[in-house]
Amino acid sequence: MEEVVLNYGSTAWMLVSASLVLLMTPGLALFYGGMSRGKSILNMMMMSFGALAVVGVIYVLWGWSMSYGESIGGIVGNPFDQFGLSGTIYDEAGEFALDSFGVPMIVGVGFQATFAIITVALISGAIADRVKFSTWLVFAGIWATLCYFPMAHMVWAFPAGLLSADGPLATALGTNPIDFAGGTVVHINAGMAGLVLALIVGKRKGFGKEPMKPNSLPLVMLGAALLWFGWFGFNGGSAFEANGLAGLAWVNTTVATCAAVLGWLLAEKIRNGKATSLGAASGVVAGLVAVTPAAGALTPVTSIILGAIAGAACALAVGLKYKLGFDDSLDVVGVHLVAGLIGTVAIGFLATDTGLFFGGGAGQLVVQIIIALVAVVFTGVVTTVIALALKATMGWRIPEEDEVTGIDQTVHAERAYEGITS
Amino acid sequence: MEEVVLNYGSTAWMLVSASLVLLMTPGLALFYGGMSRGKSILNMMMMSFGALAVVGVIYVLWGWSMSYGESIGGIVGNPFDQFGLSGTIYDEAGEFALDSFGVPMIVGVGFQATFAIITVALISGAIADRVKFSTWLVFAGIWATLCYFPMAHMVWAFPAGLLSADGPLATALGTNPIDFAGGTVVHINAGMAGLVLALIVGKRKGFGKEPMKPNSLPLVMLGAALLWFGWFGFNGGSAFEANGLAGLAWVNTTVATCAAVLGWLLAEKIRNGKATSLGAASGVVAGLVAVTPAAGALTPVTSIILGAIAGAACALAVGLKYKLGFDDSLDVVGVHLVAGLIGTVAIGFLATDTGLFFGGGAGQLVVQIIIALVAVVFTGVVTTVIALALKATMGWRIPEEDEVTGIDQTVHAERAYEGITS
Amino acid sequence: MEEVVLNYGSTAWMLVSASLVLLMTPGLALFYGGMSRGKSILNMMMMSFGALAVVGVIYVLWGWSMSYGESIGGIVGNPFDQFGLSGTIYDEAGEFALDSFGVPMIVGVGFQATFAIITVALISGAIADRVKFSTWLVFAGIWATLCYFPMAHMVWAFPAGLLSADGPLATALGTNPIDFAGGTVVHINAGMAGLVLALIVGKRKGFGKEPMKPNSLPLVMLGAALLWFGWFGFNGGSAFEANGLAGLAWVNTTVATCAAVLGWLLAEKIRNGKATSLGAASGVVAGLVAVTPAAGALTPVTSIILGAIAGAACALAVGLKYKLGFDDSLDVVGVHLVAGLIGTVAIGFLATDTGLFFGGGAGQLVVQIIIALVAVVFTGVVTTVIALALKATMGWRIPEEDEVTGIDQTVHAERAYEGITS
Amino acid sequence: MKLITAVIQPHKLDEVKAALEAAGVRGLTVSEASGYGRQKGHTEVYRGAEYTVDLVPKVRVEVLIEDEDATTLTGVVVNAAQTGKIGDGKVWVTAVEQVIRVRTGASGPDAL
Amino acid sequence: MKLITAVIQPHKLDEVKAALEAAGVRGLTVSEASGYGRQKGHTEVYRGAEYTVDLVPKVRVEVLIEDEDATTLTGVVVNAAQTGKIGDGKVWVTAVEQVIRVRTGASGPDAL
Amino acid sequence: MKLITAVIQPHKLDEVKAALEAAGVRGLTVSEASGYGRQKGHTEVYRGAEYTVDLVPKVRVEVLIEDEDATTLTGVVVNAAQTGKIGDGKVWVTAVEQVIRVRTGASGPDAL
Ligand SMILES: Nc1ncnc2c1ncn2[C@@H]1O[C@H](COP(=O)(O)OP(=O)(O)O)[C@@H](O)[C@H]1O
Ligand SMILES: Nc1ncnc2c1ncn2[C@@H]1O[C@H](COP(=O)(O)OP(=O)(O)O)[C@@H](O)[C@H]1O
Ligand SMILES: Nc1ncnc2c1ncn2[C@@H]1O[C@H](COP(=O)(O)OP(=O)(O)O)[C@@H](O)[C@H]1O
Repeated sequence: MEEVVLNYGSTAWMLVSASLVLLMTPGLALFYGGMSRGKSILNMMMMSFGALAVVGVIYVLWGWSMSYGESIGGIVGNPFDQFGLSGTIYDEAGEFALDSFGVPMIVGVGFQATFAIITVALISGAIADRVKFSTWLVFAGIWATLCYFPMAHMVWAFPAGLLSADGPLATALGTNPIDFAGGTVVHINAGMAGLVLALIVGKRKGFGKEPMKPNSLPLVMLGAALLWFGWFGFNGGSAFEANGLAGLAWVNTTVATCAAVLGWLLAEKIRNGKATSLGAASGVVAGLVAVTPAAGALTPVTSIILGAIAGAACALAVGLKYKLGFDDSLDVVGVHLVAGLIGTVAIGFLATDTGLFFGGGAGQLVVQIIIALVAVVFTGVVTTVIALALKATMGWRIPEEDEVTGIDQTVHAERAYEGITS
Repeated sequence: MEEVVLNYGSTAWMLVSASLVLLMTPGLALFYGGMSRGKSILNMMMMSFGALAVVGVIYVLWGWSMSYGESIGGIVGNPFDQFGLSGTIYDEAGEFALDSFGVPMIVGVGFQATFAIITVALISGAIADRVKFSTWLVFAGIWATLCYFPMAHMVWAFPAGLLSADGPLATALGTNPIDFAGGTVVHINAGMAGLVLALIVGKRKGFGKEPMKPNSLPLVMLGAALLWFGWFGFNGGSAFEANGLAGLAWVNTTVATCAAVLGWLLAEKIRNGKATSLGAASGVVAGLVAVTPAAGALTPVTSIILGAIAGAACALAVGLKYKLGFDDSLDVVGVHLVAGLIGTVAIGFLATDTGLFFGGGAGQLVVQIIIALVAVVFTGVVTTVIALALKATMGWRIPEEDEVTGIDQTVHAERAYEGITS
Repeated sequence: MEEVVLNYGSTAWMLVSASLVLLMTPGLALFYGGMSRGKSILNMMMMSFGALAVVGVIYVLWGWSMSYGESIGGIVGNPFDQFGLSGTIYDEAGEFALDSFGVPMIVGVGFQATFAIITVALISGAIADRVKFSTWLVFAGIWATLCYFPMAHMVWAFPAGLLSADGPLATALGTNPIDFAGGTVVHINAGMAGLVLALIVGKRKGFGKEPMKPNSLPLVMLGAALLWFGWFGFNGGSAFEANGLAGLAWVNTTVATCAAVLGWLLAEKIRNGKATSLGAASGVVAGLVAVTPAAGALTPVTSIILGAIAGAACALAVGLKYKLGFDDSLDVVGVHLVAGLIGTVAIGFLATDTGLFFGGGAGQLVVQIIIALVAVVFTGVVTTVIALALKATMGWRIPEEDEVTGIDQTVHAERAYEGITS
Repeated sequence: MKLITAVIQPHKLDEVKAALEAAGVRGLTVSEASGYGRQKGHTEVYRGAEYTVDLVPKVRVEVLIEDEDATTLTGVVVNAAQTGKIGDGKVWVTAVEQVIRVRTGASGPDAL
Repeated sequence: MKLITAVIQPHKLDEVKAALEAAGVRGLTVSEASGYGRQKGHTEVYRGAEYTVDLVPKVRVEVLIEDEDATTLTGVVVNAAQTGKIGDGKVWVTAVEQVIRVRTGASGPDAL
Repeated sequence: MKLITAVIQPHKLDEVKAALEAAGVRGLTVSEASGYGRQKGHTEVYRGAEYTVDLVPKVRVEVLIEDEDATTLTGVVVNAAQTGKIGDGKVWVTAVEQVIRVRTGASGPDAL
């Protein structure tokens, strides 16, 4: 076997990718902060920053080990196997251990940590303006541990993970599931958790009656821009090398997102007569989410198709919460769950070699539907248990009076902007 | 001939550069959004996001092929040659095709797409606050197709392109024109198009009478910062390798920009008594624009000289629109056209080996003036035709009442910030 | 001796790192701008942009040469040795000269320039809202020349520099001091200079009586996010290669920062009952500062410990200015000096091989304390001399009436935001 | 005609609006304000320093009404805005000599 | 003296200002407000949901004038602010007992 | 009771507040405004163009007081707000028919 040597170029790319994905979480803080009402901007941003702080710390303690450590039944890694990254960083010679691409393992740890962080932060949009900050921080730690790390293990710890390439499911069905950069682990996972929390935490006072418009659309667009920028690390970095595949993922990510913006704006224009900037920003995210699992498996042209569909579909989906009556405040379900499902399943049709439309038969489609369903069910159940346990113990909601006055003032003793009274 | 192998390091750098340049367009959205009036921030930002969406999609469909496909008379590439990137991504062996630097072609596609996008977006500043969003989107697609792709082909498709290195003009004159990263293709092109549109679209109600001050200077400065950051990919990436030339371009870009800020502030201080933050932000852009064609051809010291001149010159140039009476709302002409011309022509004097001041004779100067003029004339003519055609068909202006009320509300049904009424 | 060849991958990483660190200064402008009062946002941002412009230009003129040129007694480099980068960029063969890692020297120049810039900009937070812009610009140039370049030389020009690895001090004590990315040169240096200036410039009108709350906490958090993102270049780039050490620095930087956020929020929660977003943003910076000198010398687990301590300690330290009565307006002392000292000294306890807690004896601790003290004394003395000289000549303060009306209006003829009167 | 001006807690705006509407008022004008009064005694700790909070955010509501509704409607406003805590605000009534509806130019009680 | 208060559409501010200036008024004070009235019936669809829009942005203009100018100047304001659409706003007049110019301390009509 | 309304320079707010407090006033309401008057003549150059500055930022202070304090307190406000430069602002006094403290429902001078 050829010895792996340090690949400086791929290492550079993975260092950059990790940095880009880390930036996504503050980007999300801005995106969500801008979408929330003026009296809860800071709390919204703090939910992202809080998730970042909590998950960042636990990832190096037990998160990596639960994701990639010795497998327990293909479901989760042993948290004690590489607790605190013991045995992860250095090889037996005391040199930095390398992965099969010649990239130091410690770089991979950083890269993977950023995925766990953003996934948890994404959920917060479903429960804006109304939850105790302490409950949120505890939820972040528990949910990452019981829901994210197992999902990451199942999909990415190959070949041990249940849903991984060459894993048990793939072997049984004879087809590898495709989830290039985390459609199941990140978006279906976060979107489904958001749905569960929205239902269990309950609605904001005034939901469905007051408009609750974004307090700052420039902040929303800035957030969307930083998310897009960071997503190049997310999808491009998921090639694990600085190579043509990374380039393909980069281009597919860009064009799918462009098409999704056009799709969303067109749907809005047709339905309401006006194309909004909130629509453009949301279209950005919808496109990015949809292309996440597919970025390495499509061509630029099929990526455009996927993006356009996802953009238009999410534009319609975000209105559902009013009809169905759950307060998914900032559209985590309408964007992440819906586009995550669309992207994951669309691979079954559009994948360049194995998709139904490209002569690959139905095998890919079936396996894609299965992994999507497993993710929905697994997350649904685990999140329900965690959320109900927290409801019974710490409680989720701040007092209604504090919610009306504004969570920024009542929970964080601050207001986002100071005017004349400063 | 030595076989080219994948250069991981340069590929990493080009992936990063593409990401950085993509970020410039949202950066521009913030820069322009902050400079516009409070009632048209979102429309301004949407013009950038809209250009991004439209040009991103068409670039992979026919843009790349028209820029780098089989040349039609040195003027433009054949759109059908590599339509939808067919034949671009993979080589005959089915591997990712590499360019001569060992970087996958698909990475280059991504990098070049971002240049097309930002160029179109730049133009929008000349016609702020007053144009139909649909007309703008259509213009973006047509202008990219008829004006940008041909210019890119002429300058960068070497040696076939008319103005390219070793191309027809260079051969005729015996001197290669120098346009390192796009002084002609991007800045003269966009600046000239802005001038034409400002003239054809006409002035805003109140132009020259009301101050129309920037609604948010922090947003302007943030935008300028993101532009600067992105420009490292723009200029540094134009070395196409992670090498000393990229480093030189990086340093020249930085010091020219620093000097331009000082130049602009000094000019303001002398003329009006105060150095403004809008001046600093504009100085950033002026310096970046001027050094764009020259970043590989100057030393850090000559870059400082170029930057200082460009900064001071643009500080004076932005006042011209009031004297000449065209409403180049956000100074696309005063900054991009002026600094683009200064940078392109200054190379004739300052280029390290071939400049007039460094013993190279007048040859370089002559060729630089010619490419600048060709760009001005070509863009001027093509843009005029497109703009008049759109005026006659879709029309450019929104109703005056909607302009006064604010284009954000009337066209996008939104306001940038929600206050007490949210 | 093996000939060094161009390392594309490390060059890519260093180009990126330089870009990231450059972005930190505008990031700081936002962080400080958001923390300042509404009437002095722009001036605060201009102090960062001004420092960037001035120091950027002088760095290539004499800064590099004074930092890394021929040593004058281990204290400072000869400014004329490589004035204007003469002899720096190319080797004798006219090729781009490479450093020992195979990265072009010119890339290193860019990287190092960004450190000088951010260090000077950091100081401005101590004297917000009240100083003449011209005095600040002059101070920036003089302080970089007389204080920063010598410190950089002493610590980083090895082995000639007094405090450098294998330098005079290290040889005398038999232990190399550890300052991975600039705890002494950047943070103790800037923090101490901030303290001196705050004392010499004096308090703002109303200090200690009016709340002087941040005008925009979203801007503060955005600034903190960009600082964090940029810091990956700062610490990760200080490995000078795209390797495992860079990866370790990356992970340590992230987890220390996460822990510092938790530490700060916990300290606040216990003391005041509420966890604030200003606390989270400040915790980000405190963690980043503390881990800066230590990022290559700790494990992720010891980094968490360091971060948590630094976060909590700075949360308490920022209140001191009210007790001691100096107007360090935006907490440069409380965060950069305090966390810089904590990080530098903590290495003596926590360094993986040489720390007191890990069997290394007291040698490392002693040497760390010495370099911290040298930095404090050197900067303290030099800054005092410069500040007093400027006080006697140009003067520091704007008229009190202008300070009360707002420095943005009176010095820059602008207001950050335009409302109804625009 | 009269003008009722009410300076109230911001989070009470919705209730005051609803109560006035229920009482038959067909229009009003709202603006942001800040105020101090007895509420000011209260101190806050922020970033390690203690401050006396001076001005706290309020909302000002203005309603033009007919003379005979003054007592009823001030009562409606006071009831809806009351929380019983310090800082609830003030309501005051002034005489208005003339009111004109811009759209039609109509004046007097018809313009309300 | 009298005080004219006008709550008008924001985009009409410039015209009202110009008209008053033309009519000899040498000063006025402007502030932001929002209001509802008949205009409120109107609903908006935003992001797939339908809302009754409550408060719409307005501008409040205040002008201190001499008693005898009241009728003329309210007419000037109404004319300049009128678009004929619902939501054009209200203008009202109140009596002022005393006016003082801060700079000089001068009071009465001289202070206007 | 009376209402003193003062439109003053923003940077004078603290002094006016302090002066009123010293004179025994226990509450007031503040809001943002912008105004023009004689100050407007002044022109500004910005980015190479010259403009007549129209509206400059002001602060509006409203204080409800007892009838007999009107003269004293307007004097207090004028003194504290005066810089002697154009643009110092206006102070005016109107009659108030009724004042109610929302918290208690108390009305009349007790509500101040
Ligand atoms: N004399 C006054 N003039 C004008 N406004 C006042 C006056 N006193 C109080 N206010 C307004 O009423 C608000 C509440 O008053 P405050 O004294 O704090 O509470 P309360 O009326 O419940 O005792 C203040 O914030 C201020 O806006
Ligand atoms: N009774 C009222 N008291 C105070 N302000 C009012 C009243 N009625 C209307 N307004 C103000 O006038 C504006 C326009 O009123 P509206 O009824 O919408 O239109 P119109 O007067 O043209 O019928 C409202 O937005 C509000 O600011
Ligand atoms: N007739 C008026 N009605 C209402 N407000 C006025 C009037 N005249 C002046 N003001 C207000 O007073 C402020 C100062 O007035 P100005 O004429 O500029 O200065 P001065 O009163 O010192 O001569 C103006 O900005 C405006 O807000």
